Amino acid sequence: MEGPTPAECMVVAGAREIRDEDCVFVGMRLPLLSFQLAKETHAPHAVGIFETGLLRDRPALRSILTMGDLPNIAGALWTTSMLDIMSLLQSGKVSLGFLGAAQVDQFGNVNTTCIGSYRSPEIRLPGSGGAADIACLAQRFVVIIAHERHRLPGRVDFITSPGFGEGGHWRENQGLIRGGPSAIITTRCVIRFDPATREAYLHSIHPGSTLDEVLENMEWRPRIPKSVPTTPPPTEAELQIIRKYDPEGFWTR
Amino acid sequence: MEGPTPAECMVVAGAREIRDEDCVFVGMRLPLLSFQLAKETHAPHAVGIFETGLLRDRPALRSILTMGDLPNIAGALWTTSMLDIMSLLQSGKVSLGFLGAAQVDQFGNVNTTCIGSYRSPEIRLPGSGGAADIACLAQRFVVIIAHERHRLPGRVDFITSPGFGEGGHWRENQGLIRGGPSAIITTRCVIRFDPATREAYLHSIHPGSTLDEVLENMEWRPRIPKSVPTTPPPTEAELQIIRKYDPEGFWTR
Amino acid sequence: MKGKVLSMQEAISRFVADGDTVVMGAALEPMIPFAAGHEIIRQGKKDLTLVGPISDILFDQLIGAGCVRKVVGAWIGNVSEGSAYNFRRAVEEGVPAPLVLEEHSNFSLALALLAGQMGVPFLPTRTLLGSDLARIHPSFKRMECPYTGDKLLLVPALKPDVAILHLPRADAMGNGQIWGSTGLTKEAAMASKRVIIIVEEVVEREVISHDPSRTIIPGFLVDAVVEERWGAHPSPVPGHYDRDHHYYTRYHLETKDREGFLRWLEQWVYGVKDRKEYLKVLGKDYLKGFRIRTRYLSTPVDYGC
Amino acid sequence: MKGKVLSMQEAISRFVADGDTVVMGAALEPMIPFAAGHEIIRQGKKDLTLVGPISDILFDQLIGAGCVRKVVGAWIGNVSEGSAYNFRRAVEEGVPAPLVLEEHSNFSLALALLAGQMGVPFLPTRTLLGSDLARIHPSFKRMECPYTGDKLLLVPALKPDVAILHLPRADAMGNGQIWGSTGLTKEAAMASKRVIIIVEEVVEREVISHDPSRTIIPGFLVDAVVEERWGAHPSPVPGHYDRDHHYYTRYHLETKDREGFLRWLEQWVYGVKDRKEYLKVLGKDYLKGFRIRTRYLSTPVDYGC
Repeated sequence: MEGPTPAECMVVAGAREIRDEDCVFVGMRLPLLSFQLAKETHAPHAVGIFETGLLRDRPALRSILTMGDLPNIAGALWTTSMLDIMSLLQSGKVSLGFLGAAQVDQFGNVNTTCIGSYRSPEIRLPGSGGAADIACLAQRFVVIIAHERHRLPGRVDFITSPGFGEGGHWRENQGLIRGGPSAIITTRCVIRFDPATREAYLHSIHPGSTLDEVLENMEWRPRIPKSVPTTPPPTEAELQIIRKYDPEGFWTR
Repeated sequence: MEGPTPAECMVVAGAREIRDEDCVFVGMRLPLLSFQLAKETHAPHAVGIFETGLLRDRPALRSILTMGDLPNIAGALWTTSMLDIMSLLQSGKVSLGFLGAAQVDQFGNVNTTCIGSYRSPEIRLPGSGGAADIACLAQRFVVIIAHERHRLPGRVDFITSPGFGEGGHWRENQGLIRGGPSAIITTRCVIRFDPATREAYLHSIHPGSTLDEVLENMEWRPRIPKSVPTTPPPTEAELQIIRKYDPEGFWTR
Repeated sequence: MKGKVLSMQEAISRFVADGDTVVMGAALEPMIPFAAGHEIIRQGKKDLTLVGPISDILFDQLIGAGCVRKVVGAWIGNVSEGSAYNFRRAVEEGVPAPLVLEEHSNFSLALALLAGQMGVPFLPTRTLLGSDLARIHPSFKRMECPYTGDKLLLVPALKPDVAILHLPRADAMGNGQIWGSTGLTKEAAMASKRVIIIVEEVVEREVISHDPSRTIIPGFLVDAVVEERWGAHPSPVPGHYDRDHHYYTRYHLETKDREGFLRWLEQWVYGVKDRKEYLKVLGKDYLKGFRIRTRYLSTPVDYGC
Repeated sequence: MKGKVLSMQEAISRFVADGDTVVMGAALEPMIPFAAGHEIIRQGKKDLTLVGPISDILFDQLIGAGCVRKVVGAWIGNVSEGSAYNFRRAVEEGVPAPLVLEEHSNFSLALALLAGQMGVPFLPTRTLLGSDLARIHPSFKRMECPYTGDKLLLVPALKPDVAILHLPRADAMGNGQIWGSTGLTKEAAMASKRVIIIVEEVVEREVISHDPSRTIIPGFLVDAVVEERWGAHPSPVPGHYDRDHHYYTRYHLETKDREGFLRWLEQWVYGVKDRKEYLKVLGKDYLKGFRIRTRYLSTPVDYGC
């Protein structure tokens, strides 16, 4: 079997963030693969929810590009309104959400709104969708992002989805009663946050990347522990499962 | 055909309060008969809603004693949550509601909570249910009550469901942005309210009752216009419809 | 069956504790969990706070049996008959014990549970303005709307310890389904810390997944599923049986005094071990009269792809 | 048919006016009323305020066609492809006209419509605290909870002039039904002053009354029913057809510059008189590919008595 791609490393790292019995705000693309992988390995009792108003505990009947595709509805256990799903979030019943990002900064703040200023942006992005809600209200969230310098600025141009803000007790001061980023998973590494100071640190480097490559391709510098482990590489079994759900490599190649 | 009973007069008077295309918060007993009668005569497009979470535009498949009985669900056009029904009320989409009462006073305030003081009542009644919500939020409401002296006190012991309070601009001052009683229908008469002063006046006396009987059997005295008409008696056709829906006279005899 | 399926005795014993706040009868007149309520009485649970919009006579029975300290509700009585006498005795005479009341309208109670479901501390409303219910309620607050200047009432969130729902069906993992009017069923279940569902029928997972729009509470929020046929009698359950009006009438007549109620309790609750014995007292032929006579079937819809 | 059934041309002409606030795409990715949107473009409606959580590319088309003054939404793009170029051009370059934005998250928009449905001026929430979306929004307010001291955000009610919904079915009186996820469909419809529903199929009243739990909007609140098969293409409709991903990809590639979009508009909107002609351009064989292949039927339930 061919070795893992960076995207496959991300999928596996994402899956490992999911605990058994988690209620996961899944989303599309890589996190969907992470969820399916986790279900088939260590988290068989996890359930996935979607903001269109849907809960499932098994993969969609066929591959999907949006959460509203019919194969995602067939075989669901609960189809309902968005408000029911958002109520789960706001009442603390969602353990984990995944967020894609155009930019993420050293405190895990996520931008999906604009590059440049809000009033006259260089690039206007689609906006929040449900991302800000997940960032504010889930017990924890994980950011999935390509490890590129312009995507990892010291401070995002716009805080669409709040991470730890400016660090310290910023979240609590805003009135956010829980949550925050538990990991940033890039194509090169996993970054986590010190529970006390909210300071980011490099948690592991994916096989095939070096510390220099990690640091050269980002604008801010996470704390570097004395020894940084290698992200445990995907196992053969894990790769088989990923490739079963993404046979043409639409998302992972 | 036998002449109308007082309850049948009430049913007919109630039906005449319903306009075509009204959305009516129906309730049980006499108002349910009024609704069915109105539907078959002058208000074919009226719809009935029930706080269990239900809308129908035709009578229940068999006679019912509670709105949750299965014949009320079969053939409904919409079964949903109570919150959807109450949202219709609060957003002003319910034209009319009917209220039963243990007491109703000169400003149309309704008591279904207690006789005597709230903290140590002589008789504890079941309470509001949805009555207070209808009184506060429907475009108008109609009170249906037996014409007995203790049921028609000058002031109710407890305002469960507010009418015009103390008269004048009392409702507006409380923050009630619409509504109020449009009629009190008793076993002897119909009482209405002056739109400007909120003062009650005797609108009509049912066939078979006299002005003296009306006034002797109530503690307060509505304004008596120079000539008080007789409530138009039920027609043969109306009686036939009522007796079709209440063949054993469970409610109307 | 396996998953979360328990006997009624186990479910009540494990998930209802003395002093708990318990929401029941959230669908109003239909699907009232009478069998669960009777098991609560048999297990002698104490100091409960009962929550429900229109509880019909179940709350009256629990009050009379001495299980209840407080009721948070909008209407306590016998829907087809009027008054409920244990409730009256408790309030008027303190028999068998005084009762703390926190009175709502149906809508304000709905909002309290919706706030609980939504995870906000309160919701604003225009109802009850001018009602004495707003004056005497211990925790409603008034507010001027910062947008419109309108007067509003604030209803604080209710988060019961346990919701007990009766539903037509669920799978063994607790994915519970309903059809017909739902009252406050969803809000009650989602607002509560624990959820027990009583069903007429535990069905295969595939019955659920072939019609997920009927799911009112997802299994991951449910603690126990109890299969108890006729468990809502004398209240109706869509797809199964209609209301037994006569039972409510007899209850009304037989419980006018305390002794009558104690006899009733002996006959229908203490005198039977469980729902099966209760049904034997009623008799199969009697129950048949409430079965569905005129079918009114939905047409299948396609969730396919 | 009769009742409230109109042609698309009549329904849009009678119930959508220049300057209206119009909510569309309330179900998010499925059941987007593309046919209605294209008729709005053909009729040259102006100065619209569009409301929708995730509009996929319908809002982009209306923006590019010059119908839109303002968008109240949470995500404006092409769900499977990323950016939507008319939206970008409008915001980045003012082409074809500047666009006023009132940005929400999905949840805050849901609350705005729910407040509209419920008839309250605002609803409180814990979302968006700390987000720059709360900072720039023109009408969110902050509040300290009078019960808990918690910081809360207040979201004011939205009451659109018109809701346009695509649904699988309705009867001629406008009793509209849905299955599968509903997004904000109900809240959008109930919050709006007028409601137009586009359906795959106008069914007999009995289909509705045999499954009233699928009704998402009762007919007495509906102004017009339009039967328009494939009216949501390229978005999916449960029970009818799946998403045409390829159409979104082509749209993405063909509308990167303004001229490309104008060509697209000519081909798919101005160049066809109505949905029937649009479908002819696609071709029957092409459409067949999106029909349901694997059926997944619900089991009938009994609403009988």
